[in-house]
Amino acid sequence: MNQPVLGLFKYVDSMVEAAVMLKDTGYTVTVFSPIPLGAELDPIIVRKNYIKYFSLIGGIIGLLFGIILTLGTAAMYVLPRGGLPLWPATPTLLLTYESTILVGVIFTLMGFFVIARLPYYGKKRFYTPKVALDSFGLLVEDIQEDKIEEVEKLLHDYGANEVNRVEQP
Amino acid sequence: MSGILTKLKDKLQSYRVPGYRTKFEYKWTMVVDLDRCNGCEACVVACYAENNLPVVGKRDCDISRRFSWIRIERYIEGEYPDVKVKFIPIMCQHCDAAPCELGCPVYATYHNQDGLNVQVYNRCVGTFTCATYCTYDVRRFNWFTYKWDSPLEQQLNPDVTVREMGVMEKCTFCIQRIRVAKDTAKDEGRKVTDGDVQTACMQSCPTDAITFGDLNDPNSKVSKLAKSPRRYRLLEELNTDPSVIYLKRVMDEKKGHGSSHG
Amino acid sequence: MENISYNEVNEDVVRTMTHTTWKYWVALVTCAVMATVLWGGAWAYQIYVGQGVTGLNTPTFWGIYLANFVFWIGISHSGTLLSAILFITATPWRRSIYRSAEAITFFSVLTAALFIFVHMGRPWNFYWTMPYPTTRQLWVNFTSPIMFDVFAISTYMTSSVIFLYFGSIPDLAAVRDRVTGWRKPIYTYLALGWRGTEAEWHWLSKSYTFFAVFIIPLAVSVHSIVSWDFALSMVPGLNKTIFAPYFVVGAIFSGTAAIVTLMVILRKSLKFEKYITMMHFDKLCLLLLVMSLLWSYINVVEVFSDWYANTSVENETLRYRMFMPPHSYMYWLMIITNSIMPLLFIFKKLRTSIFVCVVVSIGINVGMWIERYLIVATTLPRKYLPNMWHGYTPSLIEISITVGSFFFFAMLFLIFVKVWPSVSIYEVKEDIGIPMRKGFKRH
Amino acid sequence: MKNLIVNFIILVIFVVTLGVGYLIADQYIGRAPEQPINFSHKIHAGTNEIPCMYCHIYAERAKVSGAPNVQRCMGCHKIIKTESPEIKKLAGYWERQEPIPWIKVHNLPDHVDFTHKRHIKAGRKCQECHGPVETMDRVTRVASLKMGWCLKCHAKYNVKNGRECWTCHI
Repeated sequence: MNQPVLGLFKYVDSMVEAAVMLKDTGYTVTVFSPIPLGAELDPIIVRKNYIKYFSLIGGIIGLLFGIILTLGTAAMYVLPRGGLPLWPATPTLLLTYESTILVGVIFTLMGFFVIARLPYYGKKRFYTPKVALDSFGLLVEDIQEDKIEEVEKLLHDYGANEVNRVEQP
Repeated sequence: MSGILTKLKDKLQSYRVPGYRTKFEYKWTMVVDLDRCNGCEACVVACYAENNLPVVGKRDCDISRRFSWIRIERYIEGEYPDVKVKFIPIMCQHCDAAPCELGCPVYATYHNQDGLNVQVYNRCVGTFTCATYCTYDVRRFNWFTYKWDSPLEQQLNPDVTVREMGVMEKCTFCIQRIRVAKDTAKDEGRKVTDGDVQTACMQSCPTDAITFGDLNDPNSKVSKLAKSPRRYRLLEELNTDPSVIYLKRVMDEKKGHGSSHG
Repeated sequence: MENISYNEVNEDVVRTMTHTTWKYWVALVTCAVMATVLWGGAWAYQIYVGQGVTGLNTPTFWGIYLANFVFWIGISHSGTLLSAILFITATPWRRSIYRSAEAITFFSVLTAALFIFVHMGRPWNFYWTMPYPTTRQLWVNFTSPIMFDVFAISTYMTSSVIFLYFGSIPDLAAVRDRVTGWRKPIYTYLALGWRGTEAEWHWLSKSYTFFAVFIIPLAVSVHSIVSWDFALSMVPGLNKTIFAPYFVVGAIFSGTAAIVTLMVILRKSLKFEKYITMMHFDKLCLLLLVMSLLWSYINVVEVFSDWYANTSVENETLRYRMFMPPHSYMYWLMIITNSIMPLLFIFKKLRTSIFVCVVVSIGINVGMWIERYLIVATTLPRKYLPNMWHGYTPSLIEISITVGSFFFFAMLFLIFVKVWPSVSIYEVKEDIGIPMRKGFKRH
Repeated sequence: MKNLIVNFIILVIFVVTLGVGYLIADQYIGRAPEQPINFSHKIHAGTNEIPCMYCHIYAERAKVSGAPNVQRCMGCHKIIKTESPEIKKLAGYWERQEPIPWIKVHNLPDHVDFTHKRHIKAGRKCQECHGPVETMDRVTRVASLKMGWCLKCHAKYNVKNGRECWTCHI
């Protein structure tokens, strides 16, 4: 069984240095932060943006939905009005535009939920309220029993204010 | 490929209203001869009786909530001795390119297969869009639940729906009479002929100013009247393509009196 | 903002949610009671008796309700502007005010959507306007501008709720950690199990960008569609191509003014002086000045093209609006509040004076309401056939519902500041900067 | 994960309920009020094979089918089965010169302009809408009489102007 270790840092750059060091050694590191960190985390991990595929698929589905809804139902209910053709272009475009955005937004939201694995109310995962305040947390996992103290020392050396052995999730 | 495209184009074209309106069996049209109209408002009364229109009372009349589907507009020109008074009865014009039909979100108003502009009372949700878009101000709204004092409820026409509160309504060209005429014609296995349908306003007009009939029938009275050089349609420049044709009043310009000479 | 610590932000925001003075309760109860009586009571009476209780009449079928509808939709554009446009252009000063602006968006769209039902003759049949399969085999008319409205507003409402909620997830997690008692399970549920890992932040910011990109064209289309309710008719004075940009500009104008007013109240009542600084008012007032000039330009263009066309019907509409009391008084008041008063903001001293900000921004909102009112109340009484001309005066019921809508909106906003972090915790922290060993690094 | 499954199941149940509701909303059956006289169509139209239009005389020439007047009932029942308690009730109405207060089973809203005549002339059987009346002791409604139900039939027989609103609503 592995014993995860958490280091709480006050400064981002010291945390990043520690994370790079630990990652190179072969541990799994997870960063917790109270604010979104963009370019600062580039040395640790670079992620691709998968959300855009969800948005694209949602947009296309919305487009098709709008076209089918307006044109299809207009063909089913042939009731002429106002001298317009059965399939007038402008309203179709307008409603398709709206449905594209609506389904696009909903798919983006679903994409976020799927990728970020939220909402999560299940079995307790590691979390400390301090990372929502002012501390940047570095959770180190996959440590062998005999290496724990070494990791703790390393975290201290890189300027962690607090180093805890956290409960096994 | 181009063959398919032409076919598709033809198919779409056939759904365009002007194209497929020509396939209508009937094209109900009303001709109003303004030279004959003397503004007696008998048509208005007849309409009230035929179509179950409520009498709204003084207060609502004051704030322009009269219920008459047909109204006589009076236009007075000139100073006292040289006064010209003109009347024009205005009812729903049953426009072929009606602006009101575009506005309704629920198809409560649309164009039917006889070329009539239709109002379906029980589908109406009362968004007022049709009335706002109407350029002739002919639509009427049921502001309240109107009641007929006893024994007046006995004279309600059973063929016409009594409208609920919150519903828009307008002149229907006496659709119930058209229906009866079509019903009889169908039983006898013929088309509706000229003179089968009389609208309430036409029936009651003492000077025969109003004529109603089928414009598709070249021998009908309206077809002949519609060729008159005095013919015009109300606000024709708006391209609403109305089904009501007015025959202009000819006045003696030199004398300036309201007398008419046909 | 460097002198604020991260902890302080959490404490300040959570304090506004947990510490309630009696003044708040007085305000909330007043708003709730007034909204119920003025809006709910009057509306119930109207539904029971009929639309006849309004001042509407045969040529003027649309009145103050439509004006209110357009006004509230206009207010809603504030949130979109501040959150979305300023987000994708990475403008730092949006951070402490955008959350409340998004709330304004949602609540005003809600109010506006209710006004559609208020103005309907048979509101209990409202679901007939929804395209869904029914056993009656009936359908909706997609050429109707009202149908565009149904689509646009439902899309806008959904998107703005998602936008508001989505941006608040990390803050709800922060609140969840601080609160106790009955609040704890609620916020635990709302926070969706947010932990603040790097992956979560990454996907959050990426998705947020997409929402921002989606919602900007949506907001523009929503108000264009609202303008087409009028502009697609043949009524002289309404059938104009300029209407869509006119409405969009007016919407952003009135929305920003509403933000200024509400920010002053929020700042005073919740003691947010640290976060909502004079700098914010300075920038917002500059924005107001720009929008005012734009609005004045389009207003002049509208009048100018009518005047130049010189048709009898257009001339009559202009004459009725600009020179015939009582509408002429309202028209010129609107010109003063919307075109002339915002010119005060040319001076930096006046831009940073709370008093001037409040007076001018309230003036702008009054002016913008008048604009919407005049659009319906001066065109429909003067349609083509002069025999049917008839003026329009709102009845007491209509005025009561109008006033009630403002209390309703205030009530929603008051509830909002207590249940939701009204200043974005994590973005204010971003504004403070990322803590590095050599001090804060700011974007 | 468990939560997700539970939520998903709830969603599926919701959607299925809506779908089933939509499908069965048309299938409303049942309205069978108790009539003032326990009249049996089974005896009259079934066993004795009296044609429908013998009593409902207006069906082929008017909008309404017409409940037969008391005289028409008495035309037979002066002689037939006069001792039965139900017929005695009928005789009571006849003596008092009162119409029988039948309760309408197939009741349409006022805004529907339905005409029996056109349907009979088009060759429709009474049973197509009213069900097998000749087997019913007490008349029961077998159709929903909703607009979708009407339109289904209009589509089936390809009625001219069958989907026009003003065909039925004026």
